[in-house]
Amino acid sequence: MFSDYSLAELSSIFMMQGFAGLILFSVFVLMALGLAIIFGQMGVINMAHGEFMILGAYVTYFTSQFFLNYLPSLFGIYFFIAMILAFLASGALGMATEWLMIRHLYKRPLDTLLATWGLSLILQQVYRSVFGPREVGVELPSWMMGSLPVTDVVEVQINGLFVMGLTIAITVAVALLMYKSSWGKQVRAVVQNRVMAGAVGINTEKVDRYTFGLGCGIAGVAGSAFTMIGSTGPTSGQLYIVDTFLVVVFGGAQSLLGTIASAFTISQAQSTLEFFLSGSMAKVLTLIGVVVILMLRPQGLFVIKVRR
Amino acid sequence: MTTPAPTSGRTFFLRRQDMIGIAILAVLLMVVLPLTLDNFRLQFVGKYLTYAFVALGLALCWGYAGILSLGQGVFFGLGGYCMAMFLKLEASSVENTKIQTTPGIPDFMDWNQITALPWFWEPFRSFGFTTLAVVAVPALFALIIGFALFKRRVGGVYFAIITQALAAIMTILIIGQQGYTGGINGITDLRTLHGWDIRTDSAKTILYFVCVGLLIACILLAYYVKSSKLGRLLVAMRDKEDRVRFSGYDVSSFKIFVFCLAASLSAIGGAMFTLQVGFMSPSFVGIVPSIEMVIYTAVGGRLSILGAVYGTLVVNWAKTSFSESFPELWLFGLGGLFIAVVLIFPNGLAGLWQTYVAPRLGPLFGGQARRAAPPPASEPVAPAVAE
Amino acid sequence: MSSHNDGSDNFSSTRRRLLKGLAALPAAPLLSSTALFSSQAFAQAPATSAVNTTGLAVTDTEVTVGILHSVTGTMAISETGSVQAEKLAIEQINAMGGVLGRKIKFIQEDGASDWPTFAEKAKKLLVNDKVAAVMGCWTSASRKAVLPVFEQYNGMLYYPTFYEGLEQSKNVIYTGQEATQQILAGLDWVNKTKGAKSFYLIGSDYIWPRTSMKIARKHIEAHLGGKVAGEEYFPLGHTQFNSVINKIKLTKPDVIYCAVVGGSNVAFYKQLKAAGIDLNKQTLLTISVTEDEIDGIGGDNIAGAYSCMKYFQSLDNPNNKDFVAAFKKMWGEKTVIGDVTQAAYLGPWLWKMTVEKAGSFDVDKIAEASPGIEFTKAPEGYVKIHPNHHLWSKTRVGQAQLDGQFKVVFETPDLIEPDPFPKGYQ
Amino acid sequence: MNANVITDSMNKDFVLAVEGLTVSFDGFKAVNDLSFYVDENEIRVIIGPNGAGKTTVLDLICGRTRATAGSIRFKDRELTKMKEHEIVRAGVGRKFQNPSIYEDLTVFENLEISYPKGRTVLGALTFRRDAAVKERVQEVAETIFLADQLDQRAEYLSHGQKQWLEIGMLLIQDPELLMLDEPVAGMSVSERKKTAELLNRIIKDRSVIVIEHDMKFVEDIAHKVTVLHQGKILSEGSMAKVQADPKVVEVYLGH
Repeated sequence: MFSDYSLAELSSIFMMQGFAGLILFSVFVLMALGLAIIFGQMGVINMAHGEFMILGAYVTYFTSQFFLNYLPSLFGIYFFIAMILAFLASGALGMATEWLMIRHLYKRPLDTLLATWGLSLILQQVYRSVFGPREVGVELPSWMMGSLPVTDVVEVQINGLFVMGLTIAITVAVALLMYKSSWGKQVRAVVQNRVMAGAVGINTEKVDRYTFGLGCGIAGVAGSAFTMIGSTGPTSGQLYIVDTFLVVVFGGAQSLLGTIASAFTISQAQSTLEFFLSGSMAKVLTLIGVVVILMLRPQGLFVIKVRR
Repeated sequence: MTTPAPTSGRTFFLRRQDMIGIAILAVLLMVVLPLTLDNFRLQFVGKYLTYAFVALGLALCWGYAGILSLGQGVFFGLGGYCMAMFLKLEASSVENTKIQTTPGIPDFMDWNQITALPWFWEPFRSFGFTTLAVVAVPALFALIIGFALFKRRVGGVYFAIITQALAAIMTILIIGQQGYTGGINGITDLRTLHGWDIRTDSAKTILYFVCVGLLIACILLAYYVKSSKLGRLLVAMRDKEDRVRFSGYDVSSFKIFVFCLAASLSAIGGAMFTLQVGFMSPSFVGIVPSIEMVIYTAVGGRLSILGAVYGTLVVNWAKTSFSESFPELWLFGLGGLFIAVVLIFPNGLAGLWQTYVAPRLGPLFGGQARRAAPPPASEPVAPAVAE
Repeated sequence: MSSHNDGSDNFSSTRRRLLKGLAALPAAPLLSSTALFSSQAFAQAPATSAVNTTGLAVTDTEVTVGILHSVTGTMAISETGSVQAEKLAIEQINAMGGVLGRKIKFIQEDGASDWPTFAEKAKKLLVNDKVAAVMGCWTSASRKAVLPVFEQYNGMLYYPTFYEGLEQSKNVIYTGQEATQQILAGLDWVNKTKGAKSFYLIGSDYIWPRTSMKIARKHIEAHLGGKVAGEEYFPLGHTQFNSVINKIKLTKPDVIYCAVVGGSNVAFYKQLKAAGIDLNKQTLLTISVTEDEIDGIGGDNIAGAYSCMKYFQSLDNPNNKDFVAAFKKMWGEKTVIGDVTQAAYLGPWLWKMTVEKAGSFDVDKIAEASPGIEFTKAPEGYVKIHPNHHLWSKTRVGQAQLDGQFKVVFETPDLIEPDPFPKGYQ
Repeated sequence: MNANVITDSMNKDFVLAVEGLTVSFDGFKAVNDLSFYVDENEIRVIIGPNGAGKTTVLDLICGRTRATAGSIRFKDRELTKMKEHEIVRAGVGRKFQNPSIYEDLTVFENLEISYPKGRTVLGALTFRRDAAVKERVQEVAETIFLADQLDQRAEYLSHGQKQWLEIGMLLIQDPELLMLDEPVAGMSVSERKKTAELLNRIIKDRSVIVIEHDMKFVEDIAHKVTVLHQGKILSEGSMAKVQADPKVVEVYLGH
């Protein structure tokens, strides 16, 4: 298929595809970070992850409506406020969920899967009853739309750049939190030895609650960011769940670096395949590839070999 | 799991209370329901019972062996599609399809410019082959997956997520390859089985009894497996996999077996579904129906074989009647059920029965032993991936 | 249309009278003209035994129909409008005195976006409730699932969605357009006015987009002398379109021809805009975006794109003005009305007129009487039922505006004949 | 490995010959070039401070962990390449540090599951609880002092009884090499005595490797003691010899 294009065009293709892949990569990382914390650090399978994301998206929608109606002059910056609100809303719901439901189930990981699936059904119906069954369109400030021309053909999307920047910022923040702060040490201590962590005076219940809240809060931010590129409706969250889990599992559940590497691998594979094949087949091949690699290397890409 | 004293009375492989339980279920399904329900409602029950096959398989696979598959819909679908292919070919006789560009092939193929029957459809002209394929194709598929995953010691959460991905892959494939599969519409408009019109009320009643018969047979099979040494090994593996391995057992082969068995049971259900409902579509294959099927088993009590059947009936009956009266509330109900069955009554109906009803019924029903289930706190927390 | 609403009040008062005793009926002349009409209808109501020989749910005062759409699940987004339109039509018909002197009562069932549930509920409506007709279904898959049920139990389905064709049944009236009606005129228009020769086809991966694209491709290649620059399908719910957008940028087609549905739609247009593709410069013609979809996509993301439908909310004719006003009065100012919603609105009306023509609720007689039924008050203008149970209708091209409405830029001069099994396009 | 060809003839007398065994986890050598030999009917006790690699050695022998280098020969069969269940079937039984029994099953069923028949899928499906099985279970139950508890659910046993039950589950398979990881942990003094007695009784037909911390118990049972330190052998020989070894004293007391 390359014979139809000139060399210049080919280099443009690769640049644009590379950029498309990077956007997809950022999207995957954003989706997976929250889950990687919850699943990787706590062992909880949160099937309602997508619904936490959509909560963030709805919060963004309402913030935009509020600014449109009451503070139109500040509309240009509403998105930042919306993201903070989305984080708080999803995080708060996450902590409530942990308190009411998850904390009773730490010894039964498969049961968390069923319970959170139930939660996701309930949340979907809540969204439908409260916000209506139709998708809502989130209006963006004009500076976030459009693209910057690089060459005649190559252009980079501003919202793509924004998502990438956000992804980097959140990833760095999470990494610092998990690996540098004392709170992060507590989380990792609880993960490694709950009893011992409790014995040395760490309030494990509190750590659990805040960890879960943090994961859900990040999901909320991700949902907020996705209003730029995707749809916001009661069932939109379900679109993400399989991809998200595969990214986390493929990366090796407990490693943040693994999650990022796996998001990178899967996104590049998918966006490259999409260019050469039709969208459906690209998706199928990517999924099959991930499953086959997981069969060969069930522990995921990055996992520290430990002695038992 | 119900741990009979080694000397307790059992005939062949069934304990007395099991036999009574099966007999009650058989009477309920074969006599009570057909006499009390009109044709219309009875056909609903027939449809629900096809899901009970899946739930039965999950009780063995998940309840006993601790392998949670979120892809049982794939097997239900494979079985259903095998049967649907046979029926579709019979419905696509040359004279029925003479308006098509290529008469004699299924209508959706004609719409997709396929001019000859694909090779893998060809054997489904034979009913014998179809019957075999209904069980064998899903079992083979499960064998491949099971072999690849269990030999690599993938289990627990990881297995659940991978099977979920498989369900997603399968759905996209079926929808995308519509020339060969009927796409999102599925294979519809199935009419006759060897000239016997399966759409009539009398045919549906007969199919209902066939379905019940098969279900009872599968229940007996499940009881046999459960009461055999293999059944005890499954429980042993679930709780102490390493101990079983270091007692000289090839653990993976047992997991593969039970996974294949569950897949075949699901497939039988799928085939009966196609026969009774008259079509098969990818909407049974995906993630959502697959997880919903898990809830049937969970509601029945994940360790109870008969509970799986009752759980299926109760959830589906609730779904139908609930959504007739309060369509908006059904998802709340279903979601709440998922949470309740995990948090409040983890042993499901069987657990409730055992705690509240059985003790009052006295020894005839096996007192505390019947459909007993240990608290699920002992569910494996072992690392999913063993190195 | 406002007179209908007045009539509604009068009607209910009439009904209260009726309940008090039929003796009150002669007093009707005191009421408004609409009410007069309705009371006359009551007075003339033929005996139930004569109009209902097959045991349908018809009494001396009431006739029951079914509404069968998804209220829950992923399809609820799309089907809500249809439910609203059908309820509006039923209310208006009742206000005018009902059908053969009988008030329409409806039983609503939820298909829950799940095809077997549709089949189950269809059976319930036909077998248990014995409804005289069903307004319902949206996706092809749900229609395919219920079709055998309707044929087996001899029910009547009014199906509102534009769809892929390749079907015709005695038991279904298709009030939306079949694929050739919708597609060919739009392609001709874009070819003529924009000089379009190369087309990039993008669709969701299921039967309707694939069949539509097949027809479009044949028409482009055989009749327009154009070429297809690319053809792509994405799984339902797909949200990442950057790769295909890159391909579009490289192949620079004259027209992006688009049949992406559901949540994917939103992602597609947002990403198209973000990628700097200005739809006022790059022609995009879609067959899957109505006013309903724009609600979710956002007017500013899709402004400039062309959509090919038989109905737009902005159609300028008296029928439509009345319809839009009545719809908004019943369902709120903010609601929008898309092509399918209007087609769904036609269902109860066509059924009413057919019943009156046949003088019977019997399904066989309705199926027979349907061809030739004309509806002059249709919001889209004028429709007529073809012997193949589809509708003669015009096709229009609208350009999406910032406010989420379409500006109609083209309308076929004549009604287009429905052709569900088009020769040369299969 | 290459050394095996030469040492083959020498190995004949040993039940187990471990040579040059090494395993590393991300560069950390938990077991480093370890070699030792176990005779027929010998009770070998492995001692050493925490983290010396004792449990890892057992893991390596029974196949739970794969060796990075070296060989493990059991009656002239190379174990490093065999699957876990094959190693068990070859005659190596292993008890875990924490009693690993099936708590939901009865003592009888625990022993029955371990009975070396019906080990394939088909075999397990058709396995019958015949007289031979019952007799053998009874016999083993008596050996492990649990004959009265056969119908008891295993979870209700005392900690010491659970340890015995697990030993019994190995005995029913009649292994030629029995490996016990801390068999008397959590036992009362009298139970320890009984366990020592038990071990001395069952040694007739087999060899036993024991990991233990309790020196009194080690003295009671050990024919030979191997002291591990940082994945290497620090000292080996009779209890008396080992106890006198200054290196051992330094490791145990110097830390």
